[in-house]
Amino acid sequence: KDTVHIGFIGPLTGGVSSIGLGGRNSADLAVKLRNADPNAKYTYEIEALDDECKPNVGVQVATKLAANRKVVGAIAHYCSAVAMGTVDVYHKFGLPMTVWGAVLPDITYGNEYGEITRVNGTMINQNETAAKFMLEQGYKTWAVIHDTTDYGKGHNTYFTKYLEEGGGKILGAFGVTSDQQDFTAELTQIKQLNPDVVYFAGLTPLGVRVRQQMDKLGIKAVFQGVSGIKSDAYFEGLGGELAEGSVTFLEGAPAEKLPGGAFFLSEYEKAGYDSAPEAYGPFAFAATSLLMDAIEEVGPDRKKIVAYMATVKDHESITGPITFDDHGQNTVALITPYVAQSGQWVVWEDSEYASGARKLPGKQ
Amino acid sequence: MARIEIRGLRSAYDKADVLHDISLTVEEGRITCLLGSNGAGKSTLIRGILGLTQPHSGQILLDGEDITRLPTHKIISRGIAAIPEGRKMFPKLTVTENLRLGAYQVGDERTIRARMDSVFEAFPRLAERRDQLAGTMSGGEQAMVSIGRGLMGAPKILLIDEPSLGLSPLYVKENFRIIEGIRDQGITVFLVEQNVRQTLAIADYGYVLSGGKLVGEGTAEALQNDSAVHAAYFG
Amino acid sequence: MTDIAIDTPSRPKGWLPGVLTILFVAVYSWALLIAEEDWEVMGLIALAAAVVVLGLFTGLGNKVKASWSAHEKPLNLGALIGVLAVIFTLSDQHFPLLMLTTTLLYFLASLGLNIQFGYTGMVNFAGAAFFGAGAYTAAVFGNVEWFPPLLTLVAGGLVAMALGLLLVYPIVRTTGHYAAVVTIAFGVLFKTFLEVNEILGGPQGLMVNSMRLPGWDFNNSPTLFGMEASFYFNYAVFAAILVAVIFTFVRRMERSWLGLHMDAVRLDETAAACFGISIHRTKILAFLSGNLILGIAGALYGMMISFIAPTSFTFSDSLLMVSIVLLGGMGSPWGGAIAAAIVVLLPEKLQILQEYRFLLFAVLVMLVLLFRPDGLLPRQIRNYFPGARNGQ
Amino acid sequence: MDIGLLAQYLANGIMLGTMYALVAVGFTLFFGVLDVIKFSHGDVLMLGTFAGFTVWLGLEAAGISNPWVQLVLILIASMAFTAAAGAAIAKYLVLPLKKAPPLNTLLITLMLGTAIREAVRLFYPNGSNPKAFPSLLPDASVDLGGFLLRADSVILVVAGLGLITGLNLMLNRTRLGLAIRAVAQDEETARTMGINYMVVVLATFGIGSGVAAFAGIMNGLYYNEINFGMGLLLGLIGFSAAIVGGLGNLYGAILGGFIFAGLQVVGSALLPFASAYKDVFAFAVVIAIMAWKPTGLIPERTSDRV
Amino acid sequence: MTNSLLEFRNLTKRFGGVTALDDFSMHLNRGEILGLIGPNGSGKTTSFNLLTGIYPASGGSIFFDGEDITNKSPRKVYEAGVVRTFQRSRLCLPLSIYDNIMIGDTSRLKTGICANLLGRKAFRKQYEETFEKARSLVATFSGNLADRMMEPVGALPMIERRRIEICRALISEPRLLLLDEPSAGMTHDETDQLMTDILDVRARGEGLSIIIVEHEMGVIERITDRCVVLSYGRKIAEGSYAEVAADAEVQNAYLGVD
Ligand SMILES: Nc1ncnc2c1ncn2[C@@H]1O[C@H](COP(=O)(O)OP(=O)(O)OP(=O)(O)O)[C@@H](O)[C@H]1O
Ligand SMILES: Nc1ncnc2c1ncn2[C@@H]1O[C@H](COP(=O)(O)OP(=O)(O)OP(=O)(O)O)[C@@H](O)[C@H]1O
Ligand SMILES: [Mg+2]
Ligand SMILES: [Mg+2]
Repeated sequence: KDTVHIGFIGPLTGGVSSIGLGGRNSADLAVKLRNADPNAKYTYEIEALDDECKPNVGVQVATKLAANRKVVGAIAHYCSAVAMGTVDVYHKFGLPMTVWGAVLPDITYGNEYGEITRVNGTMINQNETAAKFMLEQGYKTWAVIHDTTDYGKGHNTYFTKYLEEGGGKILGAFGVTSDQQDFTAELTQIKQLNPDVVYFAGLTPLGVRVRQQMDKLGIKAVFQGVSGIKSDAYFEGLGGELAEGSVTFLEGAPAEKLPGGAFFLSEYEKAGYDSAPEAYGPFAFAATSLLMDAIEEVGPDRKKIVAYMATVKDHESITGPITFDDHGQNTVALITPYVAQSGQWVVWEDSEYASGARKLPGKQ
Repeated sequence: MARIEIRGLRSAYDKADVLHDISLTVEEGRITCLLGSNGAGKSTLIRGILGLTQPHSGQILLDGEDITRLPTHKIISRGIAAIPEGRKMFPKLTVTENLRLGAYQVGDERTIRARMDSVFEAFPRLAERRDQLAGTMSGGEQAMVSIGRGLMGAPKILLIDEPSLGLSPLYVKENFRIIEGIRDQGITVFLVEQNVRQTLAIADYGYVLSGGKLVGEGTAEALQNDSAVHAAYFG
Repeated sequence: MTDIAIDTPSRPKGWLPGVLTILFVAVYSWALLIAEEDWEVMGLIALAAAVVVLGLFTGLGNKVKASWSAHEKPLNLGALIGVLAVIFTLSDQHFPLLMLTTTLLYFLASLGLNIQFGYTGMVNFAGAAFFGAGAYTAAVFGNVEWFPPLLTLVAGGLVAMALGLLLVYPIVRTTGHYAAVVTIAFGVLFKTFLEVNEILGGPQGLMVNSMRLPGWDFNNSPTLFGMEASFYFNYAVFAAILVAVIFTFVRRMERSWLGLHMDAVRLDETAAACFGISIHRTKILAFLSGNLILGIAGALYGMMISFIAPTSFTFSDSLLMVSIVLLGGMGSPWGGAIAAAIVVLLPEKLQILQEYRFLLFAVLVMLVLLFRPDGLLPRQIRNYFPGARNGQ
Repeated sequence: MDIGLLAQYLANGIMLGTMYALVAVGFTLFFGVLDVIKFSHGDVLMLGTFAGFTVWLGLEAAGISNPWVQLVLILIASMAFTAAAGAAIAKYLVLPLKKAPPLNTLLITLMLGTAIREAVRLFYPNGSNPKAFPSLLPDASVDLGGFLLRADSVILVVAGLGLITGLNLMLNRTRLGLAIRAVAQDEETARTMGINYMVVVLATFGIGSGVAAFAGIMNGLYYNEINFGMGLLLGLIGFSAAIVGGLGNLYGAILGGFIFAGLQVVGSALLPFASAYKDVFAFAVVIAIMAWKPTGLIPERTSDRV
Repeated sequence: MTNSLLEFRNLTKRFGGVTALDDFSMHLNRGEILGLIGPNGSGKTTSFNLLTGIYPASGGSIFFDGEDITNKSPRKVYEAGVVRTFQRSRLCLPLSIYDNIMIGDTSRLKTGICANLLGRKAFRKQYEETFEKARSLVATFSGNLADRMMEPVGALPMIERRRIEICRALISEPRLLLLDEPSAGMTHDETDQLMTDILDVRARGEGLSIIIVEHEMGVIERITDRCVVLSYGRKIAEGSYAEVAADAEVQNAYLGVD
């Protein structure tokens, strides 16, 4: 068997490294499983690189991968600003790249590059569903805390848009830096505004702090997060009690509910990685598998893979079927609401909240 | 009786040899002086005794015990005190605090007070300025602080390196009187001075250092009459 | 004619050690840049360590130093040729060229910082901010049709300088740690401002147009001897020449009365003032010219990397730049070159260690500092015209 | 704005200010004794907090669950651990570089900070994720008209300020304090006075680092959340606070800490819909203060003379 | 044009509660060597500091060559032709001897940016000129240092540093030289030699005036034309050395009666 090289890029060091490591492990797992498969035509080797969640470093490592002729495809980026910076590089070098975590719409929609595809949804899809869902629950007023990175700001923009279209009201929005410790000043004001829901757009570490300090100030509103807090770390940081009743949304079907997903989780467990797959691990796994499927199909040739990607339709994956639109965006925009129940994220429909056994704050 | 005995001391900074094979003794209850031109290595010798510069070879004995490689604070605790060259102050501490540090190894507050009073008696200037930061004192005032601080430790042996540098003639005289007084209390003094005439007037015994080598020694009178010393220092 | 040259050996010191050093460094960097396999990288790092130890203990290092100071001009030129030679041999290798150019530009930035705190003693913890200011300027002006890109580079420098002007008042008044806080505050402020503010792309950043010289877009790949070279080749050559030019100027500044004034201000402001040196003029000159260089370096970097965002110019990036200066040895431009290579290339070459690479990098730098507390190449005493007879 | 809200802001500010001040104190001490910037301070703080957290896990596992016992043990363990770490840093990293340019100390401690941070992230079980720090203080609170005064905040503030005051007394009234200040100014002369130089330096670094651990635990108790990156920003702010307050004495650290906290609170209170600008605002004010008072608000008495 | 080059009029300086100079008036004639003596802490250094603009005066004024230079910046004072040495040596230790001396000559060095960065030919010319000048000045004071112009000052013994400091002050051919205890730490011979050298340099140029602060009475006696005695910031005597030395108050406060 020939050996085929593929690349993985994500934040392996720094503040969001847990997600990056989860993604890398998942991609690695996909490769391992494939190599163990006797039917596979090639042996795969993965080269994982660290973009530190910084665009300039991202461009560097993307160039490294793309310039390496041995590498035929890549699964890359969790941080949107980095992906925005690197798409040109992939295009220039003709390297097919599938995004596994970054959610900014412009990454696929801001260009016409055939090389760029994305398996996870964008923040547009996520927030559209989120706004609709929460309005359906009967909430009227929101206060927003978002971090000032592209992630938080982007989420805020789309959420506000859809919420206001749906008739919800935003009482106040607060931008915070992604390394901020203390939110009491913001939360004191929010307490004054007395919203039904606090919408938080940012990642787990920050979300844990905000949720924690809400409690300290006696704010009883529902805590609604974005995909960034859908992690086990959320519970580790908060303990089950405080986390209880937080809501969040994640693109894709719940892994544990799909046959492939359950398989993934158990295999991940078996492989003994020392960090969890986190929310986007399944996407990294799916993207890697997709890339390998493409290679199996058309051979290790960049151009052919790019062409193949344009035709992907209802491709089976552990996150549900993948169909790329003409921008390479996965259109099966399945968004799943989750609620924190007894120390874990539970799909809304399956939760006691949906059944009425438990109640979100502010509901009779 | 010899309090300090130095045997075959060699010292160097980086690569440059400064002291070559120095042997001398400082006798109990006397003023022993060390004369020598600039850069002869006098201060280096003092620093060697204090353990601030590690010698290459040789031995320093204090009351017959080897102290060559002891850390400085241990040497001080054996009853040595020093008035270092160049009025080394703690510039951001007040005069009182500087004096207190002279008695750092003394715990008793009353003793410290009493000693401080006697220092203030010797240098009324310092009493006037007890809360001034030492760093803002005039050059000569700083010299007074330095001397006073040396006295605070009530040592058995006092090493003094050019104490009258920058002092007015009046205080230079006063200073020598004080040193004599120290000796008369039974304290052993090892004195480095530039002011040869006045030094030899109060010293009991002296050594002459030149280019890192001992070139002469003798009683103060003998040195005073020594033509070589005379030629070199009296001009 | 006087009899100065008593203890100067009449026989000129040989140029050979210098030339050999250039050759070695060139070959070494070529090898390091293209090394990919783990064992290659590790071997090369070990080799470097061995050479350094050898150089220190056998006096080889001193020979090189002596040779260099005796023939500085030709050897400096030789070094430039060496760099260009490496660039040519790598002409179709995108990634090595990118890394090489990045190193060159960080080196350039360290030259700016060197003027500020190596010579004048004004710490600047906002290096990345001024570097970023240059890059953002390039992004803005690069999109203006009629604006000549070469001028964009200059504009980057000028804008960084102008931003420095904002700080001049507090900077000139404060010293030491106090001045450090002014720049730290500015660095944090700069990044946060870019992030919360949408005018310059907000947190998502901005595209930067490529560098263009009349008739030549740097994004095109040049053809060399019938082979298509990487488009980074353009940037590498341009950066090498830019570095050479600015290096010359920084050297000249050091070896002029201006440099002397800077040293005097750093070492003793009071004495300097008593001898008619204007403390303010000297400090302002140093701060602004340092920022000018930082800005120029940043502008070219932005154009090369073609996409910038606030997260690339954070406080920790500033610290990285400060590290280059300190690791190299304060006020020592060549030290900065070596340190830039270490700081830029080492983390990259350690990619094989993945998440452990920063840990290892930090430990390596600590070890280097413990063994070379003054930096890798401590600054030499000023010699206005090296090799000139008066100088010795 | 009603009184309750105002009081809430005030309480927040005081809490935050105390925390910053505790970090700043460490910086002031290190400047004081060796005139160095120890950039790893924030990360040492984080290390201390994680040590405390680990002890807590151990106590839980051992079945010791009285919160006061836990608290005391955690504090003792983490402060001792951090003090030892601080002394080790002084001995092996700071002192060897004493003769080098002072900024090189900054670089080596900076790198140490990175190393500590990365090591915790990589080697502490699940270290890259935030941890839930237990709340061990009584969670009673009084509602004073829309303003929640919490017992734990009061305890923390009092303890923190008490610690700083105690340190200041130590520094200005005791022999050790005198020795610390003497060592700072002239190592050699200090030794000539019979001061055990090494012991004093190590003690100072130990104390400063121990205080950092205290601040870290306080941070943990208050926010009930700790993470490997927590020291980074705290260190930066602590450093700035120490300088803005002035290195004259430890009260400068308190002043600086409170100014910083005040700026942040005021920033987000006055700029409600642009609260993202509060850091821009805070740091701009810092620059302005430095322009106005170039040696900090409580300057050292200068001893320079010509 | 009067004969007085420098004049202090009722100069006063207070540091908090300390009055370092108290209504101090004196003058210095052109070409004169004036000894400024007095007990420790009597305000001698302080008067230098006020004159050179390091501290602002609390009261009174200073006239130099008929011009009021009270509270002018150190730079202005230097440009007027006043230079000094410091009681505690203040050289830039890592810099070479030549560099240190050149710091004293800033008024004549071309410090324009273009001149320094672009006009290297002209710069070299100036460099070579000044090098020769500095070298010969150093040679006057210390023959063996003249061949070590490019060595760092930090490696030199104290006494050599003092000499370099005086060279730094003299290189700009000033009109008034302020010496603050130049002989401290030197032996008799060395002090004597230093004074001879200073007088030598003075004799070469025209009319250098000197104020010298010194506790070594031999020096004062030998070289000064006139002395002013300070005590507690006030002038207590003035006149030739023989006159002031005979003054009872001076003996009491300063010289000490045997
Ligand atoms: N820290 C040092 N590093 C290198 N050389 C030194 C150092 N200190 C002193 N020296 C050199 O050692 C020699 C002896 O110096 P030392 O200070 O002992 O002389 P000294 O006799 O005390 O002179 P002085 O009368 O000037 O005080 C001198 O040549 C001096 O330059
Ligand atoms: N910056 C300052 N702050 C406070 N007091 C000062 C300051 N500078 C000088 N003084 C005080 O003013 C007085 C005069 O000091 P000055 O240095 O002028 O004395 P001096 O005549 O030069 O004495 P010496 O011969 O000892 O050098 C001294 O008592 C000194 O303590
Ligand atoms: Mg000496
Ligand atoms: Mg004086």
